[in-house]
Amino acid sequence: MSELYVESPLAHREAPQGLSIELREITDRGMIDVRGSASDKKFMAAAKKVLGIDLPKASRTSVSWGDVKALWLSIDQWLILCSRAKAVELAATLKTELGGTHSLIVDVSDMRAVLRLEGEGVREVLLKGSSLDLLSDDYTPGTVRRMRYAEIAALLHVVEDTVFDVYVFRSYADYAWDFILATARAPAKVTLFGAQSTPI
Amino acid sequence: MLVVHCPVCGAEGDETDFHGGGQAHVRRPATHDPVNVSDEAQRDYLFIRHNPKGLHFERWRCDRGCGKWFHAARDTVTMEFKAFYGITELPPRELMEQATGEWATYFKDKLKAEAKS
Amino acid sequence: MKSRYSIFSLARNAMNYHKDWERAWRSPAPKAEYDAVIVGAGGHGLATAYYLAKNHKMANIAILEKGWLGGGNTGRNTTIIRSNYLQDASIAIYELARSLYEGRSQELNYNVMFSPRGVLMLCQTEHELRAFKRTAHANRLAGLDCRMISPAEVKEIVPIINDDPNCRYPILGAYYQPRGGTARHDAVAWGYARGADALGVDIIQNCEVTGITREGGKVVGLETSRGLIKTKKVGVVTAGNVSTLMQTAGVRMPIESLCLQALVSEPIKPVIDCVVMANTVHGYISQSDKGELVIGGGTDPYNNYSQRGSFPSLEHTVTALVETFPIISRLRMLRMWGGIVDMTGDRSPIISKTDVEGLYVNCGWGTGGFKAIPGSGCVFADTIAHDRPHPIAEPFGLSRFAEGRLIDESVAAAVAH
Amino acid sequence: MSNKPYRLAQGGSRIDRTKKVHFSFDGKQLNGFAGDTLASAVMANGTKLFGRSFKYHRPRGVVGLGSEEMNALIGVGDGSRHEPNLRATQIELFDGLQAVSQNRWPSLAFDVGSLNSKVSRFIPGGFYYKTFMWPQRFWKHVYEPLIRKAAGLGHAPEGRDPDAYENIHVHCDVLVVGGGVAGLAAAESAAATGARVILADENPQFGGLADIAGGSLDGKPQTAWVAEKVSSLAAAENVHLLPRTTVVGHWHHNYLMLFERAADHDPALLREGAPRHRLWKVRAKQVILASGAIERPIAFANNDRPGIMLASAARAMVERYGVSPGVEGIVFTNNDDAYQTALVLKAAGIGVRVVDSRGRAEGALVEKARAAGIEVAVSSVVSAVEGNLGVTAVRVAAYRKGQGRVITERKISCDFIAMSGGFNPALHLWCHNGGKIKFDDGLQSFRPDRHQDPVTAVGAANGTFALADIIAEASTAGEMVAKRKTKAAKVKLPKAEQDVQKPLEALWFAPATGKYNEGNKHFIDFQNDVTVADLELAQREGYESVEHTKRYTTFGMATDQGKTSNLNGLGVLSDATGKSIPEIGVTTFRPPYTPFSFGSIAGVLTKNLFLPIRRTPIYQWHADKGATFEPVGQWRRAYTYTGPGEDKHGSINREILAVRHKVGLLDASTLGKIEIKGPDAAEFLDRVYTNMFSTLKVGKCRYGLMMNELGFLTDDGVTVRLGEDHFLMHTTSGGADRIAAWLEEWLQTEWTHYKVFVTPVTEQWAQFAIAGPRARNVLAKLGADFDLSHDGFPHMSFKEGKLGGYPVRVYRISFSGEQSYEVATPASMGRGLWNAILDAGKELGIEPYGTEALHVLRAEKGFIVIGDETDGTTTPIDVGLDGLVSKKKADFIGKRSLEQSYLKGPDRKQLVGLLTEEPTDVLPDGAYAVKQVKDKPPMEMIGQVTSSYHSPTLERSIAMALIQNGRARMGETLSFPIEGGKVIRAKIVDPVFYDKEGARQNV
Repeated sequence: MSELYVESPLAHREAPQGLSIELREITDRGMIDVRGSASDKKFMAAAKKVLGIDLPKASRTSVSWGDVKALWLSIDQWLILCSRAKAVELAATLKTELGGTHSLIVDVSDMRAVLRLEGEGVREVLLKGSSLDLLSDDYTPGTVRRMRYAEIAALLHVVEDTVFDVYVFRSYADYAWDFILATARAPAKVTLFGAQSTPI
Repeated sequence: MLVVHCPVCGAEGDETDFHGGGQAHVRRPATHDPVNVSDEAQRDYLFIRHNPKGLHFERWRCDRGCGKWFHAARDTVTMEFKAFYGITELPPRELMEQATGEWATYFKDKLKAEAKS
Repeated sequence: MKSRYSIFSLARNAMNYHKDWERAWRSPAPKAEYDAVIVGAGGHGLATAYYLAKNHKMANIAILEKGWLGGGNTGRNTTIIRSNYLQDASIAIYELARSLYEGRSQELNYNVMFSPRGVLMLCQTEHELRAFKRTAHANRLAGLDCRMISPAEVKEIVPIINDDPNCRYPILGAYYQPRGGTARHDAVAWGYARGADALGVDIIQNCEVTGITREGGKVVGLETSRGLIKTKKVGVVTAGNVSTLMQTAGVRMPIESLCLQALVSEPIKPVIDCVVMANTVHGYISQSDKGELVIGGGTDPYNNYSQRGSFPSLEHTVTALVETFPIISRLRMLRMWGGIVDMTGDRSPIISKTDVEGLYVNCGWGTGGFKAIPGSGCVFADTIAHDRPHPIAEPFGLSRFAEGRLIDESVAAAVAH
Repeated sequence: MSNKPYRLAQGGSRIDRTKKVHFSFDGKQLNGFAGDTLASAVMANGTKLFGRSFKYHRPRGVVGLGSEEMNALIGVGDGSRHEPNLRATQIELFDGLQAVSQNRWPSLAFDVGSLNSKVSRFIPGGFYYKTFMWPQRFWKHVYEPLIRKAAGLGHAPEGRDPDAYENIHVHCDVLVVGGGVAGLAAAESAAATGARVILADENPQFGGLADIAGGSLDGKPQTAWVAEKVSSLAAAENVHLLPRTTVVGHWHHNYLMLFERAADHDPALLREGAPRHRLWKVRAKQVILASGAIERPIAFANNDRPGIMLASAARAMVERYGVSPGVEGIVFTNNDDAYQTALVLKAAGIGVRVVDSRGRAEGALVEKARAAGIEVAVSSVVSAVEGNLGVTAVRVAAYRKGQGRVITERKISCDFIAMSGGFNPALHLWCHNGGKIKFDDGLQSFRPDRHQDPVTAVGAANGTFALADIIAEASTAGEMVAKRKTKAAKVKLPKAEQDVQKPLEALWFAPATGKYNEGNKHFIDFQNDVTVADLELAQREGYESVEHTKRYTTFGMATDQGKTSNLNGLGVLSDATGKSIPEIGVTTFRPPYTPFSFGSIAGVLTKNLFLPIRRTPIYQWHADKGATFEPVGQWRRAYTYTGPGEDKHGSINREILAVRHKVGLLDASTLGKIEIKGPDAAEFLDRVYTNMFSTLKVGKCRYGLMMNELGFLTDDGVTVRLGEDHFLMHTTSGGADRIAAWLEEWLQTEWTHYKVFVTPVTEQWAQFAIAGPRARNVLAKLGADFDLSHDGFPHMSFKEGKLGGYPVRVYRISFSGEQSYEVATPASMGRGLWNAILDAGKELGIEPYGTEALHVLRAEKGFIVIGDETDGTTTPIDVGLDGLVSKKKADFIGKRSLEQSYLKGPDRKQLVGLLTEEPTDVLPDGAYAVKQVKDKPPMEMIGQVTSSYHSPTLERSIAMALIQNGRARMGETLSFPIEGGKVIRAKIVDPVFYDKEGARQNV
């Protein structure tokens, strides 16, 4: 059997030019959707046993342990991030270890496209599609937030102060990419609340 | 554009991040006694709605947050939200007392029951 | 009898600098008792009173209005008139209304500016095309003058439309009712008011009805901000405020009051000479005689009595229309406003008797009541006068909700594979 | 009027006389200076005529100094970049600007439409309601086209807008609206608390009227203080300044729309690709309204002639642009403020006299004017204006408020008038979301009262006009709202000095002498040509409510939204009726404050970004293959693959026959997929489906139907039991998101005790149907690590494993009636597996097929499609699926509604098959059958075609239909009158046309 052919959602897009920030697709990201109740001690303990970390209970936070991250999605839902290579095995282990609890584990590594936005002004670029208060103290590194972005649903992960990952469902990848191309154009750059040149 | 607050996950945001689900506390008769549901009871469940000018109780979903349903009390004239509370809960007592018209009738028994317990 | 309006009376009055025009309607004090009272002096209420007086010779009737006549949705809507509905019951009432609009100016001696400039309902998905083809078949067999037209014909009628076949929602055709159109909304209210007044109807403005008084199962009068008024027949025609008023008579309504918004652009020279409705993207547009583009869309998704809507729903409509009519991008929004619309569970109106003897209700017109005004007034007046549903009103009775006999016009919105 | 230039030798704080700017007005090449507005530059060239009015086409010039301008409406640019109806006072001059006047033909100076002015006596307010009624059809065909052609202002651009627009969302602690002295003071004190502050002003410069208001701050001109504040606010990290940005609307919960004209003033920015307009969607914790005040005109006969301006505007012309409004002027006022204009004119060497309606004029400014030698006539009004395209003289009459009109008058030659009737606080934003207002007798105007939202008005917007008071009020408010306190700390304020003004005396209307209302035009609403006589006529005719008056006469409904006309109209109505202005009432202020572009609302959401298109993992392959696409919800699905030398009909038939006789491949990735797991999962499915799922065996598939609570079909699909407590549900493509949300809703709000998790996984999988008699051979060729035999993997069962090395889930289900496997693989491997299947199937004759072939194949089998055979009012019983509506289950969604009398009543429409008498006749979709064919409509309809195709398999047409009592009518022939008078006759048959026993899928 020949090698399996694997294609990321935005494999056909060229590297963008003329933007005020950097934009690229992250392709090597495994994702596992975990459902279970945060108040179910047996479930939480079993999850910790596999992942090495407690699933975060606080809304919109994330934790990491080695190359594994756990993103809070809801009071009974998390998204586990790891490398693609590891995802299948990790999902299988989770299913086994959590088998005795009320839970649902699904490998969703192919369900979303991951767009990495990086640079000064990245928050302003995102504000052209999101009504969240991204300039507030709520959006420190590690913060996770589902949001409406342009005309679609997205998941926002603050990786560093000027580095954001935007997760969108795979079928919307081109739309999200095109939307960022349009709003991150250098001549449309906006800098909010910083020192400005004095208007006449 | 209203600002809505989710009592489940604490998210706050524009109404477009949420999904309005209509009147709260509508009872589905078939869940309780599937055999004896009159045509009128079914009509009331499906179509008759409290439609007050003023304090109203309704359902919302945290659509772009935790995905959970919750209840809200809102003034339909000023648009001010008076409270957000759980999907299986009754509104805060003072709001049940402030309710008027059909809502006052609806909450009368609940307040009595609460007073007893 | 009022003096007639005409080019001659206009010229005659011009000689005296228009100092001798008489009032369009009186401003009477309420009497203690009427044979029938209509609550709500919007288009539907005024038409009801007019037809009670004209067709049923009821002289001792009043119409009570809490504010100024025509001040509700009649004076806030986008004035589209059409009758190309799918269901038989809807076709009957809207076509009656449309045909009555045709002679309104002449009968009322008041120019309501009914302009049968044509209504196009765009087909922008295959599914919509199929749904309108079905409607076209039904309408043709019902005797309506309607037809499907091709994208090329659409472009000919509406040159400013985006005819790019590769755009997000390309124009696949349109369902066309050439004899649909628009009218001047205020003039419809004023024309009926002047007509009803001439027939002896007391139009009492600034008179709010605060309660419906019952004795046993019968209506006996109304509590108003100007005192008690006795009557045995009450027709409630109060649109968005119907639930609260009916509740005072112990009648619960299948109604929710939502905000519907509309807007106009700055006036420009004519660019569009018909009404275009784009249902897939939720927007419709026409151009007023003044030159303003008149634009409407969908309702906000929650109960609202504030007559002020939310920006996102208008934003969605404007965005859709910029894509459909690209030249409007550089035009400007002049004014936006909202109205309280009463929505029923099947989005069709209610014209009905109630369980209370002598109490009648006409409401639930939702987002599309203006087009029905003459027909609605006509059949509601008949229902009140004879205390039994007019055949055209019958399907719109309140009992349909318990029977499951819904009149659902949104069937085109069903999902497809 | 002479055409001599009116640029003064000196002065003009805004202009740079070293930078000449070339522009054109109505094709004429003119020069101005950098810093000019179009209004100042054109006037500097000696032209006062800017446009024609709406109804009477009267000549009009500049009246105001900013966004309140109602007369000088101009079109700018050409072709697709043309923009109509801009205010000349707001257009910043740039090199190459092309401006045109509007609403005139053939030229501005000679306008045929001005004939309307000659017959104006016959066309008073509301005249059209009284005529144009006969004959009936003339309205549409004669009168209306004429009216439409004459109405409207500028013309629309041509073609698609080449410029870019965008939106941005921002949250702030304090939004300050208006950057005059009040706004700057408020912003400064708010910012000092550390709050995030946005300060927006509609003008290019901050400072409002500080430059022409006189007075000093800390001994320096106001402008020095302004410059200092602007630069310190610009430097602050927590303040964002937005010049050229109008706050256009205020909505619930302090949501505001700010319209920024980002590049209109500079074509170079546009060329670089900057957005032309940007719409700011601001959520502010607090709003400070420092939007200033708007000067009122006065109604007098012919008060609309070019050359008649607001006093503040005339003053600004001189001080800002060094442009004289004329040679000899009259200042007509009822207040002290306009004396500043007289002083400025005098100082610039322009002739000026003051006409003051008050009996006594004795403020400090008045005294200064007298001392400067300016003639002041008190107890006087301008009663008439002479001149047509400009002013040549005025008549001044004696006047005493409350007394009769005095007829003595004198004539004074002049060429311009600066008028002032006092100032109205700009309340529009205050009122947009329900702020209450009260009438202030001192101002003779409304001012803010209370507001349900956190909005605070300061300065002139609050009716505060003295400089010291403005600064104190604004500064205090800024700190208080930022800290959300009720009391501010002591802030250090600059020392303000200013001439003290004496009160004004209301003057709405200076009637012409004689029979004032016989032919004289005292304009209230200039743009809409509404006069005092029109307002009086409306009252006389019973249009008494102010809203009726407004709508009947159209006063206040022009593009300036009544900024200069609204209160004057109320004043006139008050005089006419003897009611006070508050008793007359106010009309509602509606957003926007000033008109803003539709383009800015759409932002970048045009063309490919208007609404998303969803693409399957195979999308690009379909496109490369030349597929026609069909939109299904937001998805694009391949409809058919039309090859060279083929038409669509041909390719669809080819695809169908390939499935029937060989094997076909369909991209079914769009199908909804939802994982459902938990101890109560089976019971939950029993609630949401009409049929039973708790009895389904692990590893088996079952087709299910879903109703809504009304008893109508809403979705269908195959669900497989993956484990004892674990299911995978398939939904329709369009229903995936809706059904997932629907399941969550029931779990969270009704059956809250169920322990069930629901996770939508649609996009994780690429999914394909391999269908046809050779389907199994394709799988075998690919190589499967599971049993492919019919017994080992029978119809309606499920396997998980590897196919051609790819991890797969395989469902043996069929929507075509053929042997069929639906294969799902992770989406990123979809393209790989798709190619592998095509390779493996090549020698078996595999062909990709699209959605249309799929639909014909299923119709041949009599399978329903939700949305085709159902329309939202169709029950499972209607479509003949009674067998799938459980009799055993006590309760499931929609069950009770099926019992409502109409749903189980007689004469429901039932699903049947139809065979046309003529096999080549294909019934049109949606065609109706009638009870009896008649010569002409109406005809009674008994049901409609739901699906209709040419079946290449059966080599004839087939159709499905919903027909009243259809199942009892088997064998009956129905008539379908279609367009053009043709009647198609078709026999009612069983809807399963092909392989009734279902043998083909079961091998």
